[in-house]
Amino acid sequence: MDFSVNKPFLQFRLSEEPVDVMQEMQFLQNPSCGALVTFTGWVRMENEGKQVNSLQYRAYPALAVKEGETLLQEVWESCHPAGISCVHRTGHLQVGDLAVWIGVAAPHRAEAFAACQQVIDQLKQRVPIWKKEFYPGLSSEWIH
Amino acid sequence: MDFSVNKPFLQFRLSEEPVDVMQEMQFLQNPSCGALVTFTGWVRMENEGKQVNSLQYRAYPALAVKEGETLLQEVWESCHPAGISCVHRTGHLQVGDLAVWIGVAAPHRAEAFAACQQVIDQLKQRVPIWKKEFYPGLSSEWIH
Amino acid sequence: MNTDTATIFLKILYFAQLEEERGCFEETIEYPFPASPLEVYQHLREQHQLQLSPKELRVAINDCFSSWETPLKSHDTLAFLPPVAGG
Amino acid sequence: MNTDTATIFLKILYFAQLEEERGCFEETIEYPFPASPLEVYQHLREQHQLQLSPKELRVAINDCFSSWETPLKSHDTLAFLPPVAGG
Repeated sequence: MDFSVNKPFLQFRLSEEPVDVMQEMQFLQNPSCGALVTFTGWVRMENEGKQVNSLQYRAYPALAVKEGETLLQEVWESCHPAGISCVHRTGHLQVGDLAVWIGVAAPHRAEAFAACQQVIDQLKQRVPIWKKEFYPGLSSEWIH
Repeated sequence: MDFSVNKPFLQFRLSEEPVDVMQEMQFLQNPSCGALVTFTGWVRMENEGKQVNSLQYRAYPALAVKEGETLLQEVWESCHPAGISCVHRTGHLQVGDLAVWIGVAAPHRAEAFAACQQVIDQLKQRVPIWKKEFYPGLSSEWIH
Repeated sequence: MNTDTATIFLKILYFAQLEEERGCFEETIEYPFPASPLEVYQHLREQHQLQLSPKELRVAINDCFSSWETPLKSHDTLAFLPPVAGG
Repeated sequence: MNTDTATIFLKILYFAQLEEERGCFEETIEYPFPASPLEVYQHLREQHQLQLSPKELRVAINDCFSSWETPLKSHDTLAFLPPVAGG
């Protein structure tokens, strides 16, 4: 019954298809856990003052998954939640679409909040995924 | 297009029925928002070392909703997210059931994480909802 | 109840542990005027052997958090609130 | 390519801005041995007018982050990675 000795559930995926949030949450269901914290990244209608019509995510799949898994392992070692699941979309997305979903389940909420923030902060810095924004009436741009 | 001048979406509810998470998320959809942070409270199989079979939530509905709405307004004034939705279950719940769901949508993630944590921290301290735990082979107890 | 003094009618709400100890969720009582929530609770506590002390409770009048010293009017709804445990 | 020197075959992967500038995602090139990622990138940058400098990129060999100075072997897969922007 002591969750901490169990192997954590750690899953990092890329998806060309829309993400099924209910299914993602079910991966993390755990009777030892009282807390689930999730981060959903949506495509916004504007970025840095420019209107955005749509955007494209491009990944280096082999390295993105490997680096994502390393990142989840590191966050687990830092916070010891029971499970972390992260799925990142690839392909062409419209405003309002889900771009990334991160869920962290833990016995108590403090470690779930901390781990979820660490995953999204680190993901944006380390995982080889690139974003191209499409603007009305302007050339599209790869965002750095 | 400037979200901050728009009226925020703030919703606090009690529910005798299971919570439809997809519907809750849809309340918060907003093309100005790049971030949705959610907290889900699940019924755990144990609490303070005792095995829990099930639990019952009892609310003072008129005051719980009023205090919940005040709390969301205060958190909005602190963090200025675009929307906050919170729904708390009442009635008899089993291990694994969703007890509370909080979602915060915001243009950027920092304010969404901060607001979501403030809502759950404050809710536990202020909102008149009580929890009775049922244990195998022991008397049930109201938790303080 | 002494009918020589003015009295007020109060609806009392009990929650959680208090509801179980009192054996009901809601009752209406007649009480001498003037009265404060603290006096009413101490009376009810003695009458029904309620365990929690006023220091452990919050009080609400007509669905608003109130102080223990607020003067009560007839037909007020008075609620005694054990420490909360939502979430 | 000078056939007097030993050469290696390298698969090159381009991502995002680099892919657009190069006009392809993947190509296989023959290159004099010995070679480092830095030498190869500087050669490709000049040949294809790639905008990003090595300082702005990370490099991966065979799907692992690597240093710019790692000696390359024949049939290595060499990837040049612009600053990332996921999430």
